[in-house]
Parts: sequence; C-alpha cells; structure tokens
Amino acid sequence: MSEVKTTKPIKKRKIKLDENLLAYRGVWVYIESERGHVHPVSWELMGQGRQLADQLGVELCAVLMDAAGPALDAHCNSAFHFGADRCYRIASPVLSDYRNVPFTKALTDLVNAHKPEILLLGATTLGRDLAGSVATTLRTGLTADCTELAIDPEDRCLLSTRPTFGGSLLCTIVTLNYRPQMATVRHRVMPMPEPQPERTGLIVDFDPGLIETDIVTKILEFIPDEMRDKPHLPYAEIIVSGGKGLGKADNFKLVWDLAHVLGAEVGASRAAIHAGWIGADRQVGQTGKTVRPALYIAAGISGAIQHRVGMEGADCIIALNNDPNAPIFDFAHYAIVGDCNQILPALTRSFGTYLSKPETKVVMETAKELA
Amino acid sequence: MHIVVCIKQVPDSTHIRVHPVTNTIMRQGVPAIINPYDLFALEEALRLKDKHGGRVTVISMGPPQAAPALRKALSFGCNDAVLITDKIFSGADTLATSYVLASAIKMLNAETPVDIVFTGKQTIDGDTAQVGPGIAKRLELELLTYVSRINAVDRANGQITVERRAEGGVQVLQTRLPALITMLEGSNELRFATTPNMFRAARAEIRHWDRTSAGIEDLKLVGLKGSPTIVSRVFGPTPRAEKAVQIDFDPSNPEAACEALLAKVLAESPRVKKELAQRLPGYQED
Amino acid sequence: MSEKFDVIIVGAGPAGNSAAYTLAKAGLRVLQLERGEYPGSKNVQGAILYASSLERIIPDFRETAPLERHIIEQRLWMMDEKSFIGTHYRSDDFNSEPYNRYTIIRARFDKWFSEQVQAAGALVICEMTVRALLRNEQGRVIGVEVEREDGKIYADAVILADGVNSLVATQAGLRKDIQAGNVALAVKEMIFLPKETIESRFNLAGQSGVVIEMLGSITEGMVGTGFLYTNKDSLAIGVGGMLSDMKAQKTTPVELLERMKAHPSISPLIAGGETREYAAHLIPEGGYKALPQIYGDGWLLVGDSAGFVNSVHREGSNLAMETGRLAAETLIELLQAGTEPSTANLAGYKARLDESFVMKDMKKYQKIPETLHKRRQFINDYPPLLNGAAHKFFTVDGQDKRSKEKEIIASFVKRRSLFGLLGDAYHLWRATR
Amino acid sequence: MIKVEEKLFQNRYRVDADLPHIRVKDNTVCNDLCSTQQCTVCCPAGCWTFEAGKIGLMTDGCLECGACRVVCDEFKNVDWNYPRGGYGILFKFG
Repeated sequence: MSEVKTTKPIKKRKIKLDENLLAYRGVWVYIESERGHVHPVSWELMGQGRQLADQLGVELCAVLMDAAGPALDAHCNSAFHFGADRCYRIASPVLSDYRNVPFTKALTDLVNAHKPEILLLGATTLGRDLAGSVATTLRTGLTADCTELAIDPEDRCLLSTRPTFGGSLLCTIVTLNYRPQMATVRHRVMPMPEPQPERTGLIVDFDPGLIETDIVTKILEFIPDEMRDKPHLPYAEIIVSGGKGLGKADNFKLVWDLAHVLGAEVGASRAAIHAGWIGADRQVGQTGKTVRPALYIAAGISGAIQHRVGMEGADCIIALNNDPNAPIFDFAHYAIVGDCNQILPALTRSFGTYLSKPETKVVMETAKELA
Repeated sequence: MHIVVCIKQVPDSTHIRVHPVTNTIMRQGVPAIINPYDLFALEEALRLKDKHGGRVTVISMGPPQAAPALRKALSFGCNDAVLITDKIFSGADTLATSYVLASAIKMLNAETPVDIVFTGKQTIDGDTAQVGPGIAKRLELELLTYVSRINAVDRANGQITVERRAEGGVQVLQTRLPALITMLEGSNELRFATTPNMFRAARAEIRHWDRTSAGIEDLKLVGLKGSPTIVSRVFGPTPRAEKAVQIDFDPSNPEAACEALLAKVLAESPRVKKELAQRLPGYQED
Repeated sequence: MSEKFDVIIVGAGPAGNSAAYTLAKAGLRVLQLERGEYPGSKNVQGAILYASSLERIIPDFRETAPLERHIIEQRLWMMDEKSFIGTHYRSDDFNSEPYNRYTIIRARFDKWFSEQVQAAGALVICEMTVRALLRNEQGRVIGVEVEREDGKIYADAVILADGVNSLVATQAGLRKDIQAGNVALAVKEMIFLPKETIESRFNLAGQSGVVIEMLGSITEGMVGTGFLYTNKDSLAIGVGGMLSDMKAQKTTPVELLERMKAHPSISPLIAGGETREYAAHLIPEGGYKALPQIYGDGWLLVGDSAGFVNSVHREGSNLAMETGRLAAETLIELLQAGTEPSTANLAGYKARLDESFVMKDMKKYQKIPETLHKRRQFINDYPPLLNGAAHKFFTVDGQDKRSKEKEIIASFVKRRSLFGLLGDAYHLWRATR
Repeated sequence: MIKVEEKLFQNRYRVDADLPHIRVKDNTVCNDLCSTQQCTVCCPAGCWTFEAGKIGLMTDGCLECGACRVVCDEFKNVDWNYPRGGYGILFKFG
C-alpha cells in the first residue's frame, strides 16, 4: 500500500496506455469451483462484471478450470445464465483440486493469449492465493477486497475502492500503465444477479499443456469443517448481542434462544460481561472483538461509542431498547423501543416462523415464497 | 534449517480514528507496531527452529524508523535481523515490495541456504495479501497460503506437510522445500520473550541494507516507479446520517411489531435476506 | 551466565532517565528497565518541564528535545461556580532565550530523553516489569527479578524510579504503602484544537504558551487543584483532589472533570476541541512529612517513588530530575572509589538533597498539606468570598464605595469571624515559613 | 452525563486477555463487610462496580493509577500489580 495522503483527492496522473496495452479488451471473471461446487461469490462477480462490460462496451467472459466432465460443462451453462458472452474452458485432470502452480500457469497463459483489460476474482482463500501469484507473474496491479468497482468515464480505467487502515478509511486505487487491471471482491459484497436461463454463448477451449508429474505439490486429503463450538464472532454473519438493558442474568437466555433460531453467534456489551452474565470472549467493542456481520441484533445495549466501534460495520443493525434516546438509535437501521424481555421472544417466534424451524407451526410454503 | 520471516511495521490502525463529525483522519500520536498477522508467522518459524534447530532471520522493508519492529522480533528469539531501507523504495505497492524482499532473500540464501520463507497473511494497512505470493513467484518457491498447521517437516528428503484453510474445509498438502508459507491468524499464540532474548535483542546490531546490498538489479521495479497501482483518493466512510427506522411496539401484541420489522428487513437488506435464505431447511447452494 | 551491571534503574520517567544518563555519562555499566511498550507509555503529568534541572544534565537539550510551548504567562484562578478571581503574570522577559519553563507531552519527551540515555551508553530495555528485588544474606539489595524466564539480573546498586505507587520498594518491605491522605488523584484529558485557535484564545504568538492553575469550586470541597496547559495544537486539562477527600464523597473523577470543563470560564477555552486521550494518575502530596526512608543497603528511591513533589508550586518533574541526578552522583563517587553502596555510605545522597533546593522546599512547605487538610476554608470559603468581594466592588450600582467596602469586610467577618481571619492569616504565614 | 466508556474509547490498550493484573482478595469482604465500596467512586476508569450486593471488577480499561489499592485501606482487600511488560494502558500522550 503506498503512503496514505491527506483526504483531498490527489490529481490522478494522466494515464497514457502503451500501444501494446490497447489490445487488452474485455472483462473476465474467474469462476471458482472446488469439489464440483461453484462458490457464490463468482456469480456475484458476474453481475458486477456485466455492468462494467456494458459501460466499456466490451465482452464479459467467464474463466472455468476443472477436470473435464459434466460439472464443468454445467458450470459453463450457469455462467451464460449469469451474463457471460463467452466462456474460456480449461479442462485438465491436473486442475481437479486447487493447487497454486498449475492454476497460476493456466490462468497466466490464458491472459497472455486473450488479453483482458479487467480480471476479477473472489476474495476467497483460493481467489487471493491465485490472484497474488498471477498478478506477480503478469507484473500487473491488483487491488484486494474491493467494496466498489467503477469505470472512470474519462480514461476507461477501473476505479477500485476498498477499506484500509482496519476499515476505518476507504481508498480508491487505480492501475496505471499495466494490464489487465486485477481486483478481488469479498463474498456477499456485490448483489447476486438474477439468472436468465435463456442466455447462452460461445465456449472457447484452451489447453495450457499441464503435466501432473511436473507439479511438486500433492494433495493428500481434504478434511471438511465440522460444527464449530468456539465463538467465531469475527466471521459470524448474524450476531445477537445482549447488554445491561436486559436487566438480569437469566434474561440472557432469551438472547441465546433467538441466536439458536437464527443460527447466529452470541455477543455482549462490556457492561453485560462486567455484570458476569457471559464470558469475556464474547465481548464486542473496543477492547473486545470487531465484527462485520450481515445482521446485528442489539438487545438492551445503549450503544456507547466503545461498543459502536466494534459493530457499526454491520450491514443491518436492529436495536431493541426501552430507552428511546439510547445512542444506539443514532446509527442503527431499525429500532424497536420497548422491553427487550417481551420483544426478544416475539422476534424468536417471528424469525422461527419465517425460517420454518420444526418448533414453528406455519406451513412450509409461506416460508418458501417469502424466501 | 534457515528460516526467513518477513515482517512489516504498520501504524496501529485500530487507533486511526475518523472523527465522527469532521470526518478527518486522526493520525495524531498513532504509534507503530509489528503487523499483527506477521506475529503468527514469527511464532511458527520459532517453533520450527525450536524443534529442528537452525537459524531464523527476520527482515523488513521500510524507513529507518522501522528498526524497533525488527528489534522487537529479535526479542522473541530470532537470530538475525535485516532492515532493507532506501529512499527509492518508498511509495512501493505490493508488486514493488515483493521484488525488493525477493532480492534480499536471494542475498540471504547466498549466505546460508533458505529452507522456508514465512510472511503474515496480509497487513492491516494494506490488506492485499500479495507480498507472500509475489515473493514465492519471483524465487520459484512452492506457495502454501492460509496455513493453519504445519504437520511435519521431513528434512532428509526436503518435504513439508501442512494443513491449508480452504472454503468449507482444510486441504492437507505435501510439497518440496524451499517453500513460502503464509500463516492464518489464530493458528498459534505468540510466546512471552525470555530475559536472555530481551537482552540479546536490546544489544543486537540490526543490519541495514540499501539497494546495492539488497542486490536490487532493476531500479525501475522499485518504489513508486515500480508500482502498477497508486492510491488516488483516501476518504472516511460517509457516516450514516439518518436515524433508525422506528417500529412502534404494542406490548399487548408483540408479534405485530416483529412481523413488520421482519418484512422491512427482508425488503430492504438483500444481504440479510440471502443470509436468512441459506438457513432454510433443505437449502441447496446451487 | 546471568547479567551483571554496576547500577540497575527501574523506570524510565524523568527521575530514572536523569539517573541513567548521569551514570552512563560517567562510564558506569548501566541497565534501565521500563515496563511500558516505550518510555512514556505509562507516565502521566500535567505537564510542565523546568529547564533549570534539565540544563544541569543535558545543557543543550533545547536543540533536540520535543518541547511544546515556552511559558510566558502564569495564571492563578480562585474559582466560584460561575466566576474566578485571580492573578495573571505575563512577561516578555519569559519570551527571551533561554526559556525557563515549557509545556511538554510526556510520551514524546520521555522517548526523546531515553534516546539520549541510550546514546550515553546505558542499556535500556522496555516491556520488562520488575517483580522483586534480589537480596544477599545480609539483606543488601544485589539486583532485581523481572517476570520473564531467567529473570534474575544483578548489580552493585538499584535505583528505584518506578513512580508514585513505588510498588517494588513497598512489596520488598523497604517502605510502607502510600496512604490516601498523602496522595491526590488527578484525571486529565488531551483536547486537540488547531494551533491558530489556541493562539487566538490565549493571545499567543509562535511557540509561546499559557498555563493556568485553579483552586476553589472546581474541586467541589476537596483539597485539590485544576490545571489547563497550552501545547502546540492541544490543551492539557485536568483536575485532582486528595484521595482521602475523594474517598469521603460520592463524585467520581469523571464527573469532577466534566463539571470543571463546563465551568463558564473554562468551556469557551476548550470549545470545539477533540479529546484524544483520557488519563489518570496519583500525585504525591504528603510533602516532607510523608517522605519514606529514601536509601538503604544497595538501593535508593528517586522522584515520585520517594514522593519528591512540591505541590504548592506544582513542581514534580524538576524534583524528579534533581533527585535522579543526585542519586547518580552519589553512586558514581562510591563505585568509582570501589566502596560498597551500603546504607552508611549512601548517606551522601541525603546530604546532597539537603543542600539542594529539593529538601529546602520540601521542608519549607511541610506544614501545608496538614494546614489545607484541617483548614478547608482556604479552599471552600476564601474563593467565594474573594469572588463575591470582586463582584460587589466592580458592580456600579449607585451604592457608595464606603458602604461597599463595609459590606465586603462584613461578608469576610460574617463567614470567618475576626478571630478566624487572623487565625487563617497566621496559619498561612506559618505554613509557608 | 458522560459515561466513563465514552472517555476510555480514545485510549490505546493492549489487553492481556486472561491475565487481569488486579484481583479482589476475598469477595465476601467487599460484599458483606465493606459498607462504602469507595473503590467504585474513586476509580477513574469505572473498573469497579457494586450491584445486587456483589463487587465487580473488569481491568481491561484500567489506567493503572493505584487509587483502588490505596482507597481500600480499611480491609486491604485489593491484590494490585502492574500488567505484564508491554500490556495494559499505553498512553499516546500521557
């Protein structure tokens, strides 16, 4: 990361593309699949890629790598449904499971052959590993974990915006006189596009000439994750937190009930931990954990800045508090003013109904068409 | 066994505050620390040294003021520290950085052959996670990223077996040394330095390498010139102005408010809707 | 093999740094241990630097030391709920080099001082917390033990500069723990404002600065003071009261500070500022009478660790530097002559202190703590009386001046009685001899 | 009125996860014998609380001033120490 300058926008250097870089056209999205299963971030990127391609007036291409077979072909079709004009298909037994060297060689050769101007990958452990090596091999620019991608109308450059300094700031990064412009984006940042089943397109096969015996790294086995018991607050997508406003220790049970129905992690404010109602490893805030979930439900938490710092990155904050001017209402998205010990059970029932967990009565269909 | 650990001195970003009202960056008095992710790499390297013997060299590219970070790394038990510092390196992005570090490691390799290079998963100020892969590519090292555990190191025939975090599980990989490893955060816990090591670190002389001693051949590839990307604008996230949407709550009929809330959330937050959809029984990620 | 030094210094505040610098300059093998991440990370002070003491240690400190503003105006306010009466002494003499007093920011200043100590040859190691003293069979202190593995470190003598809590000496049984009646608890904030705003609000130019000491209503009946010091682009504001007083009432330090900041004479000075740090610290206030035994077999106490603070004049860092230097000079003389730093031989430290302003000032004001403690009127009655008198005197309402004077005198007599007034004057005079 | 958390928010801490440096020697002394709980008033960081007849201590916001130890002079019930080297409050200005 180059030095952070003041917040005034720096006059961007006028980028003059070398002659040979003008040939780089088209927006590519790397479709990441492991064990026959495409990671949803790839489809989200297809939606974003479609917009960029339309703005640039160029083709959107999907890149798929796997052992030959029905799964690979099905994924190509899905890529067309999600907006691809063309699919580059690289089928090789060497690519059945992800390993850095073969995948880097295949993607690099493909890029050198067909010269895209933009290459997008998911910011998964696979995507970041691959992007890092490919960018270095191609000697080009790469911006990671972007939260926003746009085209600069003046010079058709990709403007990648991403958090920096631990998320307290955002910065916009530009790739200069290098192509392709590479960027990775995290899962659930870009909206999922609607598939159009009638779309189809051109499949282009590419053979990077991979030989298994050349590859040094061997995969011995794959161990799937079992259920985690240790609190995983930093990675949780839904968190239900309780604070002093709950009144007493056993009301925390209501927080656990709602969390159970939502498959969520349980967090707490410093005051609740101070009162000894829950373990300190569940503290969200300045001296606890920083979380960035999709949904954060705060029950009986005043929302003092020390707590706010740890959770204001949440996508959707629901605040339950009986004090109408609790500070949390200044930055929460939704607020219910009332007694948490009444609201929480009601919320548990409503979400339970919606998610049609066994203990709820409502018929499956209503849940389905709501989904 | 000769292990090289790359670390970076970064501002303690948990302490960079954006003033909630004026939206300016408050950098006043923000101290510098070792990039937290690098500490997991450092600990793993020291554990390998404890088990298999050998030396750990810690290196960093940065301004002269980055020396204390290396001195701190020495206090945990590293044997040698090199600060690669030169005015023309400043402003480097990850590509230029990996070029400089790779050159320096080549020089170290000439002194004593290097078996493993460790880097942190990413930095808290850059978060790009590209320096590790970049160095591996330039030095033709096998790349093992997001490693959560090192199962075995077989020095006799130069083999290493690790567990690498992947989506939904862990890959057990075996590959040939020399290799470059980036450690996943939380994979170990940093040791509490012993008194002798604190003394050694306090007395140690930190080697300073400039462009020549680091073996830099092509000056065009370093610093701002060698960086394909530049930061064109830094700004604070626009604080949410509007107040929370109030949903009135009638204690006699708590369900009503909750149903209204649920409907609103599903309508207005696609991410939450998707998240909830995934928790529907029988949901198959297509 | 364990480490051996001539002298180990515990703590890297002004006292510890002065001792380490002086010893290292004399060529002794010195080890300084600091428990914080960097020198200054655990130290809190108003903070005013007194050039005279530092000049004796590092004469050219002004060239490299991080100094905020040189002080050209001293204000003393006696405060009532809505007003203050006080004296402002501002002189252009203070504006000519070499400046006499500066405001500083301790985290930066201590770091700079420590760099000088290291340059002088001392070995400084941070993040090392001393847990105990090592003693030989005769009970002489022969080193320290830190909490890290193999933590025993040996030396001929140990200087304890570990601050007001003086934990090492207390836990080693060399002194009694500090008492609530001998220390004040002060809380402080660093409020950041643009340089120009500070300069316009305090009528300053360039690097000149103003310091304000406050007495009266802001400590809400407790014996204590408040302060407001100007730095380059920040204001240090704080208030403190005797811990024994704080223990006897219900206001928390945070409430005390917030109400002080809201005082009509103070809030405009800090308006629009951004608080970036909140700190708290105990300050030795017991004076001469509370001084513990400051040296013994193989050990010496310096700075706050011994309680060397002259609270009447708000002086602490100069006493710390002075005692640090004098302790070092005592040891240099002994160790270079090869004599044991025994209790008897270390008496030279006390002798040097008695000759210096340190003991003279401490003795001069030894009765002050007790006087203020017993005679609350100096804090509770006189400020409102003086404010009331000033208000009446300066209100032009057609009342003739003679009757105004009569009423003012009557207000004093009514509040304190004639005998009380004379008693107060006498006790104040006696307490400052 | 400003809550103490609002103040501590700006400070820099390195919390020594499960090694609190201050401990209550015997809770029953605080809960049953002590009548004033002055530590809850004097602590500038609000680490000490007394609710529902029980003393509470959380040291992660501690400013290491020592007031709680000194104030508890009647029962001497506070086991007070500095955090491990490099941990606890780290003043940016001081």
